[in-house]
Amino acid sequence: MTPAVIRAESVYKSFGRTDVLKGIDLTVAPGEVMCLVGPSGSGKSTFLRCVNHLETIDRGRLYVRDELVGYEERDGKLHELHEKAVARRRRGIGMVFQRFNLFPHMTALENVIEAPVQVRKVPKRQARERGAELLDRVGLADKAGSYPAQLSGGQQQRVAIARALAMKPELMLFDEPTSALDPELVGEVLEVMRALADDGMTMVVVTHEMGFAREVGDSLVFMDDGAVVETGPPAEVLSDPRHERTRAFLSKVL
Amino acid sequence: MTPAVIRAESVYKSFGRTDVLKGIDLTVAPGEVMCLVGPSGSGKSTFLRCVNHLETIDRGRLYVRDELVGYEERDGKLHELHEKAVARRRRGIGMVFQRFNLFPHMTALENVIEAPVQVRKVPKRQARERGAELLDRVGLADKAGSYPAQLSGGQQQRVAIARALAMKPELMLFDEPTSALDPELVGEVLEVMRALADDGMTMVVVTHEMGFAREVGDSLVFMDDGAVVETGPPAEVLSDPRHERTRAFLSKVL
Amino acid sequence: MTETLVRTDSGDAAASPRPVPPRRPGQRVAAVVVAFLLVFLLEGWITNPRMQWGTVGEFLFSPVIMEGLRTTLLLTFLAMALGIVGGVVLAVLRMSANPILSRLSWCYIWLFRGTPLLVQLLFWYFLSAIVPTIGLGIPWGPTFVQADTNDLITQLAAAVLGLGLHEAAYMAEIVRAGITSVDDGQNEAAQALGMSRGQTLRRIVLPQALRIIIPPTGNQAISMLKTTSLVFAIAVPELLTSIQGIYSRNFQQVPLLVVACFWYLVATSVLGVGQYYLERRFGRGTSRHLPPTPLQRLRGAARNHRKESAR
Amino acid sequence: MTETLVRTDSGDAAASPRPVPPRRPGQRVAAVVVAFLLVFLLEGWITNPRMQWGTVGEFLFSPVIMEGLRTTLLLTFLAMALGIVGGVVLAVLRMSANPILSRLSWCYIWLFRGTPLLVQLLFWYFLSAIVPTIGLGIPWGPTFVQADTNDLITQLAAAVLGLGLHEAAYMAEIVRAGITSVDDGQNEAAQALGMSRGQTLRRIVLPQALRIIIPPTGNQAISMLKTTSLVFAIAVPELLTSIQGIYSRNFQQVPLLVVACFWYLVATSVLGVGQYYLERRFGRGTSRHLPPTPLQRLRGAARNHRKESAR
Amino acid sequence: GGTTTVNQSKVPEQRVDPALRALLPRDIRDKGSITSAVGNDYPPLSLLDIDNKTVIGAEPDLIHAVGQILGVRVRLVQTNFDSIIGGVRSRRYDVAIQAMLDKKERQSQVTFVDYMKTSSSILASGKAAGNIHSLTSLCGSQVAVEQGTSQVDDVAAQAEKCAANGKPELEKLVFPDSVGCFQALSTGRADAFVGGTPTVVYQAEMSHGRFRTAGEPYRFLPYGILINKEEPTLVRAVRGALQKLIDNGTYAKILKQWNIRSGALKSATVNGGTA
Ligand SMILES: Nc1ncnc2c1ncn2[C@@H]1O[C@H](COP(=O)(O)OP(=O)(O)OP(=O)(O)O)[C@@H](O)[C@H]1O
Ligand SMILES: Nc1ncnc2c1ncn2[C@@H]1O[C@H](COP(=O)(O)OP(=O)(O)OP(=O)(O)O)[C@@H](O)[C@H]1O
Ligand SMILES: [Mg+2]
Ligand SMILES: [Mg+2]
Repeated sequence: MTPAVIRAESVYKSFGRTDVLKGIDLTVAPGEVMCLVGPSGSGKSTFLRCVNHLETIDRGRLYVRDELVGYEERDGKLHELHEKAVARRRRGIGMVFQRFNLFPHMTALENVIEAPVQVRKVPKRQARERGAELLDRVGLADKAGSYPAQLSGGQQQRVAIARALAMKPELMLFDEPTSALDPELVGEVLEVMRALADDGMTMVVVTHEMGFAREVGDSLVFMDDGAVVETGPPAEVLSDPRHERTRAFLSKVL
Repeated sequence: MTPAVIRAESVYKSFGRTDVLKGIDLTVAPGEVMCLVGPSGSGKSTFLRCVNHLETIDRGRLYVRDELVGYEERDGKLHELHEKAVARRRRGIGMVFQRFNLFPHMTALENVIEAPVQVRKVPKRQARERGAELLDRVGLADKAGSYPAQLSGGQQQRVAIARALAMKPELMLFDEPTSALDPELVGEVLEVMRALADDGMTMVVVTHEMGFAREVGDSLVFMDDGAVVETGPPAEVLSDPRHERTRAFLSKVL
Repeated sequence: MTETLVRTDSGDAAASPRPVPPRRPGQRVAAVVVAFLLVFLLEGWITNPRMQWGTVGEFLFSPVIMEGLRTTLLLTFLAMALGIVGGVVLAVLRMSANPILSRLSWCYIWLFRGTPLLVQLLFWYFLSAIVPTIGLGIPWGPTFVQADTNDLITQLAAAVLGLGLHEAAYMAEIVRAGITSVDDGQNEAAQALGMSRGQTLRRIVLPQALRIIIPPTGNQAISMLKTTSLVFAIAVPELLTSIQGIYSRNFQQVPLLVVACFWYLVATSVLGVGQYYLERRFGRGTSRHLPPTPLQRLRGAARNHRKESAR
Repeated sequence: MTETLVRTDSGDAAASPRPVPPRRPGQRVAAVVVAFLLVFLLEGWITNPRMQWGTVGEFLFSPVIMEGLRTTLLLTFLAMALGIVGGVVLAVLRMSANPILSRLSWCYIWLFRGTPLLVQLLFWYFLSAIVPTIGLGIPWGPTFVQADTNDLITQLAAAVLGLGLHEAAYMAEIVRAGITSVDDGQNEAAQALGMSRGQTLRRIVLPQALRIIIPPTGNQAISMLKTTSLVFAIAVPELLTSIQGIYSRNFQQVPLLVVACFWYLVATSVLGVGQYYLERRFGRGTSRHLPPTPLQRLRGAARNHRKESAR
Repeated sequence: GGTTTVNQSKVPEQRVDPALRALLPRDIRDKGSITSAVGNDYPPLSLLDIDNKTVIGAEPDLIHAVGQILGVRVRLVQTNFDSIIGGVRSRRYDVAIQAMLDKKERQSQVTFVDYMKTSSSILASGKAAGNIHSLTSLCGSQVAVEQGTSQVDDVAAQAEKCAANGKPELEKLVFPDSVGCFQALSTGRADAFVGGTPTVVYQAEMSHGRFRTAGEPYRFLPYGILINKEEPTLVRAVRGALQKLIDNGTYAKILKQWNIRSGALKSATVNGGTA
């Protein structure tokens, strides 16, 4: 069996006195598309951020490709890694944010090649070529020279996806990638994600788009109040939720 | 026949070289709930802003309650009104924005009473009483002392509605009031709007929520590229659009 | 695929140990070196006989210096008040739709920021050399009321006018940046509620702009505290020039400048505390919780300390 | 209910007249009054015999003044460069997670903002009074290399050190405000891409912070232009003090101060133009279209004018 | 406003001279006082008293005595250089007495009533004293001078001479006040100071041997009381009063009291400076 891409074991996380994650156990297999749904404040974003070590965890173990995220285990204790080592591990993980977070002072192409050139030290010419390819792949070949402010929300989010892909990640994390978009523009972004899933990319997607989850997702995880409530194939969970809380939530969103 | 609340006659508006409104003709009767739908950039927001004179119009006539918006007609010419007069006419029109635009440095109650106290010179005590009533009406009686940053999006939008209602408007304009909200929170705001409609308030609502349009709207106007393409009872337009463009748009959004 | 795993060897989750923060030996070494250097410098400074600590003590509270300090504080206060009010007016004019007002404000800022403060101070003080009497009347026509310029513009008035009008030009740019930073939606929301432009500015825009305006204004106030020493050019003796006067007589420059530093540091610190609380006050509503005040933090630390030692 | 109406009496829509902007008689009157007053003042100023315009012309380009101007510009440039670099470093330290570094930076800012620049200048210049020789060695231990403080810190070095290190404390606050203003999402996005903290700062955060940092830095640069005159305390003659030197000899104070104003205004204006273009450069991407440069505006106006007159 | 002080001096009380008083401009007579700008950092001509507020010295004594003869009180305002000329010309100050040399080029701006002659001297640091005897021997040294004094020109001229004669460079350091000059001298930033003889002598005595006068005093020029050019009668009044002080011996007493041994005038001149 190939190792799981993500393996979370009783992950705990609190901010001050609020416990946000209360023992998350999850495994994501290579090539799997996992959809994470749940009410606001249930800790979905926090979990995603822990996977990328944008947040430290308090207790438990979180492995990406069998390596501890942001820590090293010595003498049975977890030691936080140094910034450089954390950055190195992060390169294999692409993240797409709800609010795009494109670099506003750079054109679309510059956004895409920034990390390869700065972090991976790819020669600029080569990076530009590959950047153009990626922009083409997300349907924005003609927008390479535009600044983010000159792009629609859907186009911005697609640039953000291209930017994450430029680092050749083996895992992509999406945090509500379409919820800041006008209903009309949602389609373009989901289309790109669907193509990515078809290519075999391992993905964790926090979303409210149940249609996408049903069609593209391999598994659906319902979280509430910092814990995993229900988990299973999307079609099953969506049509016949076992838990009361899942049912109540789905009735509001669908 | 009672006079129309809004009467637009070939309203034209352009920003620099872009023509945004290309001859809008519309009438809104008292008590009517009109839903405005259309693709992004079709000029929906701009029209709403013209009704409130947040934008000047270039040509045509726009009446609210048989008074020209922001202008005075003398010798067959339109003369722009002075700031004070414009402000006076605006008081009868409430507006709710997509991004709420609550005043962040004031509590919910202070947001609601600000305009009555400053503009209508209502005594503070009286304003507070009525403000509390209004917050109660939108289901936020217990949040009077909270700052906007401490409220969820749905709660913020409801405070914004209460704030607009505090000026006792006879016309309410809603510009995509739910599109910045998480899907779960949309319901609360639509509920408040529905109640408002049931009370007989005249409303113009720009929205992508077709369910709301069908259930609450008296009429639905489909705009594209600065012009009104199709108009009619919501059920009719939604189920059997006459124009190709309407059909194409609805297929994406529904 | 999505089964739940619990690693047995790591034991109960709640009992699994908290991660250990990384050691940063570089930082520790740096800290020690810095502390060492500081002590070395401080030791050298304090024990240096040239510091003449006795003289410092002797002059620290002497009446002349106290009076200079009072003048400095008074001038700073008045000039900053004039500067802030003037700055707000200029910024609003600068952003007004009226091109005449906007250009006028631009010219003012250009002129008052661009010429040396010394010249401006001398200008107000010696206005009478150019305009011996100030009168109210019609230009090129009859004059109704008139007064001797030297009587009208006292020494203090000249100082405050010079400092304040100069400061207003700088404050105008700061206020403008603050106003620009307030989201346009705020303006629109207020206007949609029927508020006039003045009301919108006063009640909605300015209170929010303050968050951006206060920190650079703090910079300006601290700067003003020291800039006031220029008013000696028009014979107003304040803190620094009083001290210069003393050491020009007894030549004990070093200890007297230490006295100057002491008082300026005290004044700056007081201003800093004031700024902290002002920022806190106008940051209201921008985050979910207000940060604790230093006092509250102190109390909290004391509480924790008690807890720790009770173990 | 929602039928389409076309008012017949207003004729074809495209032909309906454009609205007339409101008249503002108050504004017109104000404009005329202001213009009138300006002309009155200007007339009085230019024709005033005390201005001695001949003397102004005589000294405007005199070598001493040109040299003073050069010193002023050089000092301003060096001190601002040191101040900006120092300010960035201090701001970054101040915001670092390391409490020692953060506190150290706080202390620096407190000390250098809080003491008079005069003292700091004198300190560097007369360092040898306290430390006659500067050596490299072990504290309380042997010294390896050592040099005369007066040789090591030249007059210019003392001036630049004094002005620059003082400025750094002010710039630190400005840079900090700028960095804080950059959306946190930018930091996270960069980190998620595997960029180090240094890369994030240099490539992502600072370029965006510049938009906020530039305007107050312009204020500071203009201020510095004039603050350089304080280096006179350590016998470095710059523009203003060269001019003071001249009028202290011939007593022609007014025309010589006019010369000073002239050059400061020129320098300020040049700085202002530079700032405009810098702001434009770093405002890239914040709006859909860049505003036209003044040059472009001029050309556009000329084009419109030609069109108008061609009718 | 300002720092107005009344000087308790040991100078004999003067009697009012009605004829001279009659020359005073009407507004001064009405006010009953004249305002005089004074310095406070040029001992022994002007310095601050032990209270750090009152200005004392030869100049305050002289102007007070002048005031007594004219029958008016004297308000002293401590100023720095920048406000003196403007102050006199805008009538903020009626007169100014602040160790100002009466020089030709200045006479087009104000009128001087000369009250004593001064010369320039060189003060050298102990280290450099051996090599410095005159202006010519200053080549190759760093020389401090005070802004606005005629010694600035002397040293500048000497610097040019040094350069012309191929001697080592003379570096001129202009400081805003004499404190800066002496500080530079004592920290080794400067080797010599060129200034008015009274100050140089005073400092040499005060320094307990760290500084020494070098060479002989040179070039005698009058110090003048500054008066607005448009007030010829005030000029005559002040000149007359000063002449009376010289005649009745008070003038000599004042100079002696402040240890000024050279430069006394026989008669008070108006714009007597010819250099
Ligand atoms: N930095 C922080 N400091 C304090 N509390 C935080 C922080 N980040 C998140 N929280 C809290 O943690 C909880 C979970 O937040 P999280 O963003 O993970 O929820 P979510 O499931 O992503 O919700 P949403 O759908 O609204 O994005 C919330 O109650 C939130 O207020
Ligand atoms: N102030 C402005 N300056 C220039 N162009 C503008 C301005 N405001 C709006 N526009 C342009 O006018 C067009 C119509 O904008 P409007 O906001 O009315 O569309 P909309 O129908 O509300 O779209 P959306 O659904 O995206 O809100 C757009 O192309 C927009 O770019
Ligand atoms: Mg989230
Ligand atoms: Mg819109």
